[in-house]
Amino acid sequence: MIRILFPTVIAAMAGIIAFFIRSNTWRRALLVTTASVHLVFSFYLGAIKPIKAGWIGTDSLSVIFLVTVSLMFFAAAVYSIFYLTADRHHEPENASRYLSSTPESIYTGCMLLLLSTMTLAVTARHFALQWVSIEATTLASAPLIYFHRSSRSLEAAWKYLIICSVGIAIALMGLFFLRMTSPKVSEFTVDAFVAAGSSLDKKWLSAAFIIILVGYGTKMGLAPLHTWLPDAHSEAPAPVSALLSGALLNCAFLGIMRVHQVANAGGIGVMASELLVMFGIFSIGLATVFILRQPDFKRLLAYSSVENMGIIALGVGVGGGAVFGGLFHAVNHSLVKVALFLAAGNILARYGTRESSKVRGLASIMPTTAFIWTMGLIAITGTPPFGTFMSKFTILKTMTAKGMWSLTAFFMAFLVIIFAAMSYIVLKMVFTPPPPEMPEKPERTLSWIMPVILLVTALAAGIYMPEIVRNHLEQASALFGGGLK
Amino acid sequence: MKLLHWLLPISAFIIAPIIPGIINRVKAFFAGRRGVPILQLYIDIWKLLRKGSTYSHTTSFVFRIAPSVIAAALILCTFFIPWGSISSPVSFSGDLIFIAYLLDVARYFTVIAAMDTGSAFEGMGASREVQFGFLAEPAFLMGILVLVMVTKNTSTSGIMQHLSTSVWADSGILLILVATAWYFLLLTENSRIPVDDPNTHLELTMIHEVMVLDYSGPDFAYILYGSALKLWIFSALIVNILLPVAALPIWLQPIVFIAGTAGVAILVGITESIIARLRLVTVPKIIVSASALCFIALIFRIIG
Amino acid sequence: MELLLTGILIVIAGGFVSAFAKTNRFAGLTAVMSLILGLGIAALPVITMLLKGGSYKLSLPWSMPGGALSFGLDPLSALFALPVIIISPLAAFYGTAYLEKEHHHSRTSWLFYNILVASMMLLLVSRNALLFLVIWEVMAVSSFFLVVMEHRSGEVMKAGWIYLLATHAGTVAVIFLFLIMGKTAGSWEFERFAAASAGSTSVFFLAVIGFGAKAGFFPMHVWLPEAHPAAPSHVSALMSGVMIKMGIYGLVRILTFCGKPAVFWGWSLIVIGLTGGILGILLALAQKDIKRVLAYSSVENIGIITMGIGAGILGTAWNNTALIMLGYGGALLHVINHSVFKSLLFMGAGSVLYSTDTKEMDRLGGLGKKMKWTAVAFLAGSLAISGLPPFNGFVGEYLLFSGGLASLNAGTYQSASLAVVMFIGLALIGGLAVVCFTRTFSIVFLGEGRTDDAKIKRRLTAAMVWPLLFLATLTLVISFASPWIIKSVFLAVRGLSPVPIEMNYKPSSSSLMMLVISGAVLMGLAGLLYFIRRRLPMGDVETSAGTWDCGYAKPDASMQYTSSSFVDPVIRLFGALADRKGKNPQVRGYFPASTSLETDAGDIGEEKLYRPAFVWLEKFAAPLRRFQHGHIHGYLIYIALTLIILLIWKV
Amino acid sequence: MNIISIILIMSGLLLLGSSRLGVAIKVVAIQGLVLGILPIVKASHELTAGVWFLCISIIAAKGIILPILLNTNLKSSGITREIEPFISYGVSIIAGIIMLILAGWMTVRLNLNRTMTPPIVLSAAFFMVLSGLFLMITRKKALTQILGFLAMENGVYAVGIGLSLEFPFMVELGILLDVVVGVVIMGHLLLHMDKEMAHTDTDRLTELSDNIRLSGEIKVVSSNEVNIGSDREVLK
Repeated sequence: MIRILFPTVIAAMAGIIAFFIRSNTWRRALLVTTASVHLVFSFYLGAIKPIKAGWIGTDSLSVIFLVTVSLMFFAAAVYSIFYLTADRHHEPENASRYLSSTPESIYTGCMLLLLSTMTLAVTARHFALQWVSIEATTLASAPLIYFHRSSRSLEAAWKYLIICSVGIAIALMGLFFLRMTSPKVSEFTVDAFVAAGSSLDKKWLSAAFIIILVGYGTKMGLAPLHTWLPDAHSEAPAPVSALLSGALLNCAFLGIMRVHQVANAGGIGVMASELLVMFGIFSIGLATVFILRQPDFKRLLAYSSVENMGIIALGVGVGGGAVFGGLFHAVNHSLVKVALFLAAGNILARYGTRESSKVRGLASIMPTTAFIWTMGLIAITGTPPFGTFMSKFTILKTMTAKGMWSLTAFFMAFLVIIFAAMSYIVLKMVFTPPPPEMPEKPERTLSWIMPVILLVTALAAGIYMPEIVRNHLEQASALFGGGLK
Repeated sequence: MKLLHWLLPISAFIIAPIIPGIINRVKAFFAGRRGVPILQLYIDIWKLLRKGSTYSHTTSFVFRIAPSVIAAALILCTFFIPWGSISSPVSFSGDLIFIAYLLDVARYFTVIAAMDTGSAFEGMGASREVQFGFLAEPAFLMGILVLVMVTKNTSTSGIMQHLSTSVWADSGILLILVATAWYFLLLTENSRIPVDDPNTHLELTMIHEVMVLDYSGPDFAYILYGSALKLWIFSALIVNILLPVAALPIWLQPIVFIAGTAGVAILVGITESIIARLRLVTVPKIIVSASALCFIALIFRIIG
Repeated sequence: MELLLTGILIVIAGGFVSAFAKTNRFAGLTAVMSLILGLGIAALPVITMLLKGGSYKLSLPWSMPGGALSFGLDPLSALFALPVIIISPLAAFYGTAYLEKEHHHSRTSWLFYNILVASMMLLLVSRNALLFLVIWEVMAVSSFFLVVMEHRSGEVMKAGWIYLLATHAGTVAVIFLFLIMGKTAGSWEFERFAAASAGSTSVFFLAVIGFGAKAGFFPMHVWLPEAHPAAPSHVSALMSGVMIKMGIYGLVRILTFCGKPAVFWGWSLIVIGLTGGILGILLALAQKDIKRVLAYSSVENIGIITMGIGAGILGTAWNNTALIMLGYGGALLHVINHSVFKSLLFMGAGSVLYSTDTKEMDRLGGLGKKMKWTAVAFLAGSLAISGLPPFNGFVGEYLLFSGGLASLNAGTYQSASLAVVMFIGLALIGGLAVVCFTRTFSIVFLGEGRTDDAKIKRRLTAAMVWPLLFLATLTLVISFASPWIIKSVFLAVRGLSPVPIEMNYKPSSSSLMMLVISGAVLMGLAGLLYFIRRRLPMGDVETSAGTWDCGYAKPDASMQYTSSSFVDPVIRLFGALADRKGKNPQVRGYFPASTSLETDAGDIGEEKLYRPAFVWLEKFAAPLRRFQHGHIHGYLIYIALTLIILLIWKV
Repeated sequence: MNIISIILIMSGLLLLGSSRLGVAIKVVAIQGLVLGILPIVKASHELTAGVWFLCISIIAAKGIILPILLNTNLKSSGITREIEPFISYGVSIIAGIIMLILAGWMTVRLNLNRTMTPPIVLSAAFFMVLSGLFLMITRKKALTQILGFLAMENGVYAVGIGLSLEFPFMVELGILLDVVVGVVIMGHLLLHMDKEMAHTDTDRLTELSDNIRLSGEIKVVSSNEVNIGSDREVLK
């Protein structure tokens, strides 16, 4: 119990302390230290046997997401040091519009609180507790989105807050419905409800599932509920966008997965899976439309997140081996997307624009970032040997094995179009002659080290899968009756 | 017997330069002139061989080796040509294709040598030459295919040996079509009227002649000799197809064969005398129609 | 097998070492050395396999779901490995000199180069679908990075994009293909595929699309003319010479799983090959950029190879052993041949680019006198690619022609039609190739420089000449060794036929021997004639003068025929297929002002197929973008509507 | 119980019909107070300390703190009226009645025979959720959207009570805390909005959208390069 609560508490405490620290140096040290402690502890929790302690606990599913969250946070934290101290003298005149900022204490504090709430969200086994923490993540991240204090980021934060709050309020209603499925079960926890199984009221359960799916789906970014996502991701500072995309969306998805677990146990698994598949393919399709000729590269990444959330939902919805693929894809997507968002931060800091048409000659101006950016593109579109390919392929494999040929064809067609559109934009940024007035300036190690580590991890994920990872994924998918075996 | 086979190309080397002479005599006859001696080409070659040569500053090694290569390719071709049922010294399956490609080698070198001079006129000739060349290629190869199908044999000698009277009775019309088409090719490839005019001195209208404008001395001799051999090769092929040489007794065959070749030369002379040179843009039509003839023959053969 | 893998590991290791090397020179040296060493080691099992036949297997566990590190070597793989082993070190050697021009990050390029080489080798020996896919894309990605290496020059981006897109689209088809096969076979091992996917038409056509995109089948060829000119020349040599053959390899490898093929598969390939061959060479004619010419000519040669494979398939379907042997054999031999002369030509073009800084033929001329050995090698390459004896290009085409003749024996309408199609097709392609390469060679190397661009700006080093001469010799060596090489080729072909074929397929070998002798005689005769000509009484008396200009008063180098004017008559014949766009300048009056004409050749596939598709997609997507209109109220409506609709529908 | 439900429904209709923001805040405050009383009324037979504490927290948070906070926002922004909503007040009230019917239908459809609470509470709760959502969709001022959110949140809370569910005390507090913090942040953002843009009209927050017209259709630049117009134009 203590062991599981520890990361949440330490992050929360550090977050509160951060509000009161004056010194920038100490605050940054606190951020990174907390992140590393959290990371170490998450790995520890991943390595030991699952602990179940009533309201909170770990199982393979939460461990996967916990480690992902922690790793992503660590990357974002280290990168933040660069981002907060980035030299912004060379920016064009409109830079102030994007890069003036709120006090750093609020940034650090909110980041740590976000970590705390996300940790709670993935370790919670009590539905209401999970709801509380997911809602809290929204609250902790909204000030972060407004970090740059521009009218655009204000708009983004407003939309984010309102839409997600509405979504989560709806989810709360869904939780009430879920509770109604079986008033006799004393504890409102995943374990108790899964155990109750077939005694759950099917009608209430399906209503509950749908409402929660729409509610948490809003937060997760499933189309057509994703509308806040491109705005928030594009306006937030790079490390925050990275966290939103790489960690927060996963947390929301975990919320859905927990209910899906209950839905499976309660005998409406087929309907639930169908809905997930529907949302999944719709998200992929709609994201395709917006990725096509997207002028803003951070929005591009955001829509790609919508697409990938769709893929994950699709994977879990398809069931069987695809659950394995979907969960694996969640991890891979986080790795790559965070790297990409951080690289986007580098580009933004250097060029002072988010319009990809104004970014030229990246390969000459900032070779390392250009490399990350291109490799990230290749990875995010699911090209072997990156892990994203393995996960997508596993999903595809199951889809074809189940004979969903037309769905597979649509899926692949969308992927190709997305690839075409994304690569056009990215390559045009990277492999073009640089603007003549751009001075050469070495890149700081802090700006690229984390993305590179993440990408290497993503690459390794496609080549080698350690036994422990495989076991966790296998056990997690077994919760949904899936898995490769 | 072996020796006999080797005699064929050697006789061809000797006889070949007469053919242009015959053509010229026929043309002179039709024009009412006395004309140059029938052995004029021998005299020319002999004279040229004893001369030095002049090269343009522009030219490179290509220009110097080209005549030898051209002559070598054409000489090699004669090794594959049988005289009726007297088979050629060398023969293997698909050697007609090899002949086609040897002709291409000759053309290739003629063209690049012309381009080597950097002259606009020679460039023009080269451009036309390659154009007509690629048009002629399908006609030639389709003709080969017809012959192969008709005789069920794949080597030149085999084909010509099997052109018996029964084959003639069976598919004579196809053979005539092929021979006609190849006659067109002969006119094209050897730059005769109506495609080209070997006698004109207006560079703009020439094709083959303009390409060799810059050659002199022994090089030019090689080229002239090569041209004569080329004419011989085409005539020989046509004679082999058109006349039932293989059906005759063996001693008669060389005589009939040579007579036939002379006949083709006379035919060319007559053609040149009675037909005007065509406009350049209509030339491709002639060559394409040669292809069409072969194609018709093929279709007949496959369906009928 | 272990030896082979060791060799590949050495190549990869060499790549990493050179990526972290201190200087470009050291990096290049390391890369070349590792390639020579690694591929040298790998060559041992490959050559043994080619001589003796048989098959090796090696299977290691792999933690990826569904995957296993299964490797295997058979004559088919070994045959395709041959070009990799020969061309890669040569191109790398050439590249070390070529890259000294300007690049500051040529060091990392060696990493990608070595990975590309290693991935090609690995691809040939991988026997697991997942492994194959991974390596397939490693190959695509590493070559992509090589294509975009010269990114400061501006043109590269489009090339890189088209290449990446084409290869990705192809991969998707390949993935689909493996999904189908994996589903039926219940395994991802190649050896299990064989039984499972017999006669599956969808498998076959997915293979054609997927692997065809890499190989450059029409109309998936559009990436070739973009990527090859953009890449550094040694990379184009490797890509065009070797990498696109991996597409062919994939296709024939899939064919081995397909059992007895249907007749219309063969005909489809024949049609694809014919279209690719003719359009490829026509489009090559329309180009002015020398590397684009070569790229389109690759499309043409792939077309020829495809026709051969199609003939082989028909042979299998008709149980015509000779046709199988000659069709497949011609195709596979042409694979090797093409890799030799195409990489030679690309390197030659690279030398031209290196020393003059331009690829545009119309600006060049007369280089033969300044870079003699390059010109000689290029001439050999262009003779070979035109399929002229005694060079190796002819041998492959001759086998295909013989295949056509062999199919006549069957005596059916279809087999006769095959012969007709092959003959007409090959004749047209061969004829046009002669047009194309007389033009390319003579415009660049002969005559006089048309503009100042034709001046030598940088001197070639020996490292840029020797590989060319080596390859030029190789074109002849392959040709003369063909009676023996063909045995190894037939060894590989046997693996392609579902029914066993007796080993000693004699007829073609003996014809090849005659062919080889004739070729030798041709060369000897030419030499002899030249010798005689020099020994003539006045044979060595030379005078020098200007070119005879028909009495023209002021001849000028710019009056020479240009590449465009040379091919103009031919292009006009095929107006609609190889369209040239350009503004015709107005010339008026007796003394017109100076004017200029610019033409540009489009690509029929790109203009008529892909661009409309993209425009359509864009038009389709544009109204859908209204979905994200920016009004928060609307967004809330989406949520409410979704909720209500789902509740009504499902509860 | 029924009285409370009717008060809730009336408050909802009032919200829909009022154009004055001050009044709307008061109405929401009343809702909060009523919600605070609801658990006491429902659980009148076993009133533990926890229930009392919860009630007091709810009344304090939703009935007192948040309204005061919103009033402050109202004063500092100086905007007192919602002008020109997307749907006029009269129509809004008609829509409200339709939503009421819908809420009733939903309650009936859920077929609640095992709860002890009268169904009208649930209907009222559903109605509040729907009307809150309706407010957020049809009103332009940021403050009204916050009010709408609060009303909806209240409604969701009421659904819980209507279904006679109890979450553990800590969780209930957590939920409450989330709402309070959420509204505080929203209010904060509203102030910034007023300061930065001098308006609080959420319908004018459309700078972020993807509905762009790319200038000049599709320009074919060189051979196949399709130009992505850098000059984009936002469609209003």
